Amino acid sequence: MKAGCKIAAMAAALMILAAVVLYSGRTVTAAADGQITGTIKLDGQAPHLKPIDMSKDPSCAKTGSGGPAAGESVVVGPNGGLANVVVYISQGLTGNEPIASQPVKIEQKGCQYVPHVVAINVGQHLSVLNDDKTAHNIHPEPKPGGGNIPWNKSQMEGSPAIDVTWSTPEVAIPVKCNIHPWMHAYIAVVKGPYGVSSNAGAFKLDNVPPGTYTLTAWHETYGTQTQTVTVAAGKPATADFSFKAK
Amino acid sequence: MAGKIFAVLVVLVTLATAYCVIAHVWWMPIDISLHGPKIDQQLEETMWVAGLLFIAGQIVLAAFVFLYGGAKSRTKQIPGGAKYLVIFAFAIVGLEVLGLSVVGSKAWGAVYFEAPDPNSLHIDVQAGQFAYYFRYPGPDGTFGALHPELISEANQNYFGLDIDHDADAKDDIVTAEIAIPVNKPILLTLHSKDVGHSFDVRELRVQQDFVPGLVIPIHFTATQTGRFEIVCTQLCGLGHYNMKAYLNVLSQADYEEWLKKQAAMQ
Amino acid sequence: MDHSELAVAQDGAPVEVLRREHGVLMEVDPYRIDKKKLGMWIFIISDACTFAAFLFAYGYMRIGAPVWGTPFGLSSIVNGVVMTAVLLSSSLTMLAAVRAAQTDNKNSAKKWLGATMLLGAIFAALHLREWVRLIDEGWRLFYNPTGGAAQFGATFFSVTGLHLTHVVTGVIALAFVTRGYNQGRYDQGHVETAGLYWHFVDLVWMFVFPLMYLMNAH
Amino acid sequence: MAETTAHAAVHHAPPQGFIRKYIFSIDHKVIGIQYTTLSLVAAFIGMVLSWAMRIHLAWPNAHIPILGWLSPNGAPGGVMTPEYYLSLMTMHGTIMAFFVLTAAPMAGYGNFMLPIQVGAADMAFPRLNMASFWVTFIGFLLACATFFIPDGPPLSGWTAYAPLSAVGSVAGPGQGWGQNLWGLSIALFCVASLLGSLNFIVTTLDLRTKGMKLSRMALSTWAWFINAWVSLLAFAVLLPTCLLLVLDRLAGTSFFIPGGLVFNDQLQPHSGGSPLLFQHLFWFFGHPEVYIIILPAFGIVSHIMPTFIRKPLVGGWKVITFAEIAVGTLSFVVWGHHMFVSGMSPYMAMVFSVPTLFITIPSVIAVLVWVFSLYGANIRFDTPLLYSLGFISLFITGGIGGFFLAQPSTDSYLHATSFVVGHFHFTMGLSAIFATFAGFYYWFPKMFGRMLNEKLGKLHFWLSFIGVYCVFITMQLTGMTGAVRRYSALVDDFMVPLLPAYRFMTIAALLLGAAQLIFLYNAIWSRFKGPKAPDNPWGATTLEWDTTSPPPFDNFGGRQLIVYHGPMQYDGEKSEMQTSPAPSIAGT
Repeated sequence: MKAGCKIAAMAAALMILAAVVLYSGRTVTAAADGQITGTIKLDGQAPHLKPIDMSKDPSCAKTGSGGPAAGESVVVGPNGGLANVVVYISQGLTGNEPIASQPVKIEQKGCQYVPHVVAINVGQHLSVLNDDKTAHNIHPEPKPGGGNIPWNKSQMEGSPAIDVTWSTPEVAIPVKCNIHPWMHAYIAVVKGPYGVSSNAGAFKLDNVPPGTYTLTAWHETYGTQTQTVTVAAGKPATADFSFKAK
Repeated sequence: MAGKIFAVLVVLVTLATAYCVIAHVWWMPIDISLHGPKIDQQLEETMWVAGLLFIAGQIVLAAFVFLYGGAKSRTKQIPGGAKYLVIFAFAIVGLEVLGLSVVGSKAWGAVYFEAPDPNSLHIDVQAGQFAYYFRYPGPDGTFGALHPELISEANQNYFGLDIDHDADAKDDIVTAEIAIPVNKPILLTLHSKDVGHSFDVRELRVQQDFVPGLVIPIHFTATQTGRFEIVCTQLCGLGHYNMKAYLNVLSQADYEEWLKKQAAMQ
Repeated sequence: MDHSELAVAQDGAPVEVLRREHGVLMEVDPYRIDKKKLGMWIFIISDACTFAAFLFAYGYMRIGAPVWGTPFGLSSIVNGVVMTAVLLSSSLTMLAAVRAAQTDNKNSAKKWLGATMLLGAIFAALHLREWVRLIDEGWRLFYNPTGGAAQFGATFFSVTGLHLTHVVTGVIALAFVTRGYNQGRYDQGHVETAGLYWHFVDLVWMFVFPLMYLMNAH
Repeated sequence: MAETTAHAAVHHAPPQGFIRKYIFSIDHKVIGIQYTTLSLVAAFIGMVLSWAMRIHLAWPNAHIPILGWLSPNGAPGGVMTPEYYLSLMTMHGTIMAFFVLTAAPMAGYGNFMLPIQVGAADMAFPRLNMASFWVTFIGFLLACATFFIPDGPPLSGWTAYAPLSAVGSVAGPGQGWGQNLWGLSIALFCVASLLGSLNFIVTTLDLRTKGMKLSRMALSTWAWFINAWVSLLAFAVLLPTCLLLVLDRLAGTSFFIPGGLVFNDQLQPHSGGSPLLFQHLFWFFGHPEVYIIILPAFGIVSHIMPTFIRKPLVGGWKVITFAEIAVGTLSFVVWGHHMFVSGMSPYMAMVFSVPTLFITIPSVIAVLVWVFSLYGANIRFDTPLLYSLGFISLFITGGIGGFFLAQPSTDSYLHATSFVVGHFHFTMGLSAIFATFAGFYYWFPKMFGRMLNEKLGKLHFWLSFIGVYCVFITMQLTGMTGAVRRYSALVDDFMVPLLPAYRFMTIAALLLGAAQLIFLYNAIWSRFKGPKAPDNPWGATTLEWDTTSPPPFDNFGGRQLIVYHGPMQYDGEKSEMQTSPAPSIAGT
């Protein structure tokens, strides 16, 4: 009887060990995959954006940087780099891509969403935090009938983070706060690797297995662009996009 | 015993209430509008009339309960019976309410029956879940047309102005707070983009609902400078309690300065 | 199911009217009417308020609308007039049924009740034909195919729908009353009460027809 | 006699079996107890909701784990969200106004007592009576069900102003199926009230025993009778209002939704509707509704007082009854005073203001009758009377606020402030509750055959009376600052200084609520363990005290009742039953 227990315990331990090795092996191979990098530029003059007047809620006005905050629908970096562009693989995926395990965070800070645009995998956790001394309501509005469910929830000062996942790819779900009507964010729900361009316009997609892909870049004002990119094993590929100012 | 306790309690409540009213523990804020004193006066008069009735009612109730608690074999009715009570109700209360109606209609009429001054400064106000936005006509003095389908809060087009095609709209100044010059007649047109809201400035003694589908004009003149809160008093959804804006009553010079600054930010 | 009876006291000069309910003597009102009938009157008062609220909403919408839909041509008005005539005659047949029941002429009462039900059914059929025509033309509760106010469909279908529900309910109720009357479970009082309801439905139509049809003829 | 009892048995045999006897019973007494119990349950739910609201108002960011456990959605981590506060507020108002204040004093006591007070064996239409209870019950279940659907209860207030309540979930949380269920629940409540009113009217007119002339009816019967007429007309208008609202929500009509509305940057497909139409229809019901709530209270207090002051009311049955009729009639022409600042024509405001002010005259007459009846009385301070006196005091206090709200000029300042909330809690809320308590303490021995504990009853009264004034006088007076109602937290600069007053109200409200546990304990304990009640413990004169406690199935055991005089045959220790042929002792 005792011996039986021991054997069972050892077998279980072995199986766990095997699972761990297999799992970590997978990560190791994934790390050996390729990478796609690039920059996104705005071709032409960025539009004039009206600054945001937050005087409606004094607690927002206080946390701001003194002057009115800048509008966020087009953010252009020093060298014409276009920020807040989501880059993802729209074709060529095998469908077995792992889901990123780290939760994506959106913070509500100074009555703005930080970051303004996030990308996220289907099934990856999204965590929404409120750092402000006021209440916000988070109101994502996915396309009706698209599979993602709209919701609208307030988050009081000091409330725990809201944790959600999305079930269907959708680029991009607009998010707004009705209490502070200027607050907007976008959640791009995609499968496989993704990246969001920085203020300089730079983006990076990690863990891309070798192959040929259609890469799509999406911007809230300028829409989408695609291009084909081939990734060889262990070699970073590059893809640059340029959006034309309206 | 129970009767005596009850009487004492009623008297205590009455005195406490009267104290709170007389000492203005909670009272109206300062009055900064031209029409406001009429409303305040009406409120004071009503307070006297109603307050006296309140005190008289409670004290008489307490007194009777105090006095007639003992066991008696016979009871008696009030001399004259119900006749005097009914006469009292009709005569005193009737006169009172008649008086209040007449005087009150004057106060009401002074605010709502008068046409706005033709030289009023016209400002357009839009309420939506859960913020107010204000619009000044700009140098051309004309408001641009509203296109609800163009409303985009993400792009800060709160009113749905067609700036690219509408010359009237191009110079409209849209602001998140309202500033008005002191002692100048103001005409506001209130419209809502979604549900019912309200425009309530306590110091102005102005409260008016926004009714979706209607454009409601209100007019007033502010007589003191300062910064006052505009609050929403019509339940409009989850952010109702947090829906507000500020009214800045400025001197003419300050107002022009302010407007220039706002125009620069468009 | 409760039973009331009138009895005359035999004890002398001032003849006293007595009434029994559950076997005990009841106070008699100078205006007293049978409780079924009284109940129906009260229901009618309340139901009239409900119709009034619907018609008030209709008037409010109509006055407020810049362009109001007027979909009824001659054929619809003729149809409406026929419906009105059918409903009015059904009131007459109902009257005859009540009269027959009061004189205990059971067979005649049954015939007249049957005629009333038939006319009610014809009314409902004509009404539905009108509805089908409007729906074919594209009118909906929320849509006006002619481009005017969408409230025409909303008010027309809801007001006439409410009335139609009353007519259909009435026909079904009459069927029950006729059966019960035939089996002897119900008496002439039931027939009379059903008649009250039927006349009320007819009366409502006298408001609905001019307001909903005649005013919306082009 | 033998023949009459046999007759009675044929038509109204006592039912056999538990279900026919206690659940689907057509006995008006069982139905009355069912209504009373439903209201009691509803009242406790409504009170718990108000506790949660008050706690949130006083400590909006407090973590209260039990709240998070009760509603993980509405209070994630124990911090209540503003939308959940508004949902609780809406359901507090709905449950209290409809299922407690409208149901208990009218449908609860009225069903039990009205047939007995007129000397009938049952209501005119017992099956209809059963139907009206069960329809109310389903309505109540629908209202409660809103707490268990994902979207949560509606948040547009008990007034459900369109278009917030009509456009659907684009307008925010609480506007999905919760609002639909709300509309259906209230529509069912309307149907039940209409059936109930019809039954009350016919019973009063047609089933009075011999000698029970209208002038000899108990004053509570009079009030229920008048009130039945008011509800008959008012609920007949709320029913279509709810139906149109549900049509707007589900069928895409635009009765109450104008064109050009934009939610979340999306233009809505509606056009041409009018939010003011909703307000007119709602308040045409809504203002009579507050009298529907208070008229039975008038009746109960007028019925109870003579028993304990041992003398008739001043002016007999006539003055108080005509005052009630005047109140009921005028209530239909004053609804516009809810809409002074709603964009209605300012001339219409004047039209509605005058009758609103004049409705105070019959109300003042009623108050004068009660107060001046105490003159020269021989007051016995039993709990029912204490509650009646409390009712008078609260009604005076609340009624005074009406002077301010009836005038458009002063209302334009006080509208939507906590002054209004205090005012209506005094008048239609607590006054009616106090009268309901008075009725409960008065009729409990008759309904259940057991006496309530008098000491606990008095303790309950003292705590409730003090508690009510602490909460609602503070509420009403803070309204003078313009403190806005229906706010889930104090964020406006001028409202932040009111926080101590709000906290005081919260603590007082919690204590007031705790005092109700005394009542609950008293009621439950006495129901089973209280001393047996005599037939007529208070020395009263009306017919319900002329039978056993509780009354037999046919109310009087087949006895022929003949009524010889009105209900107020009191003079000091002396009193005469209505059925006693002895000469009248007090003239009425």
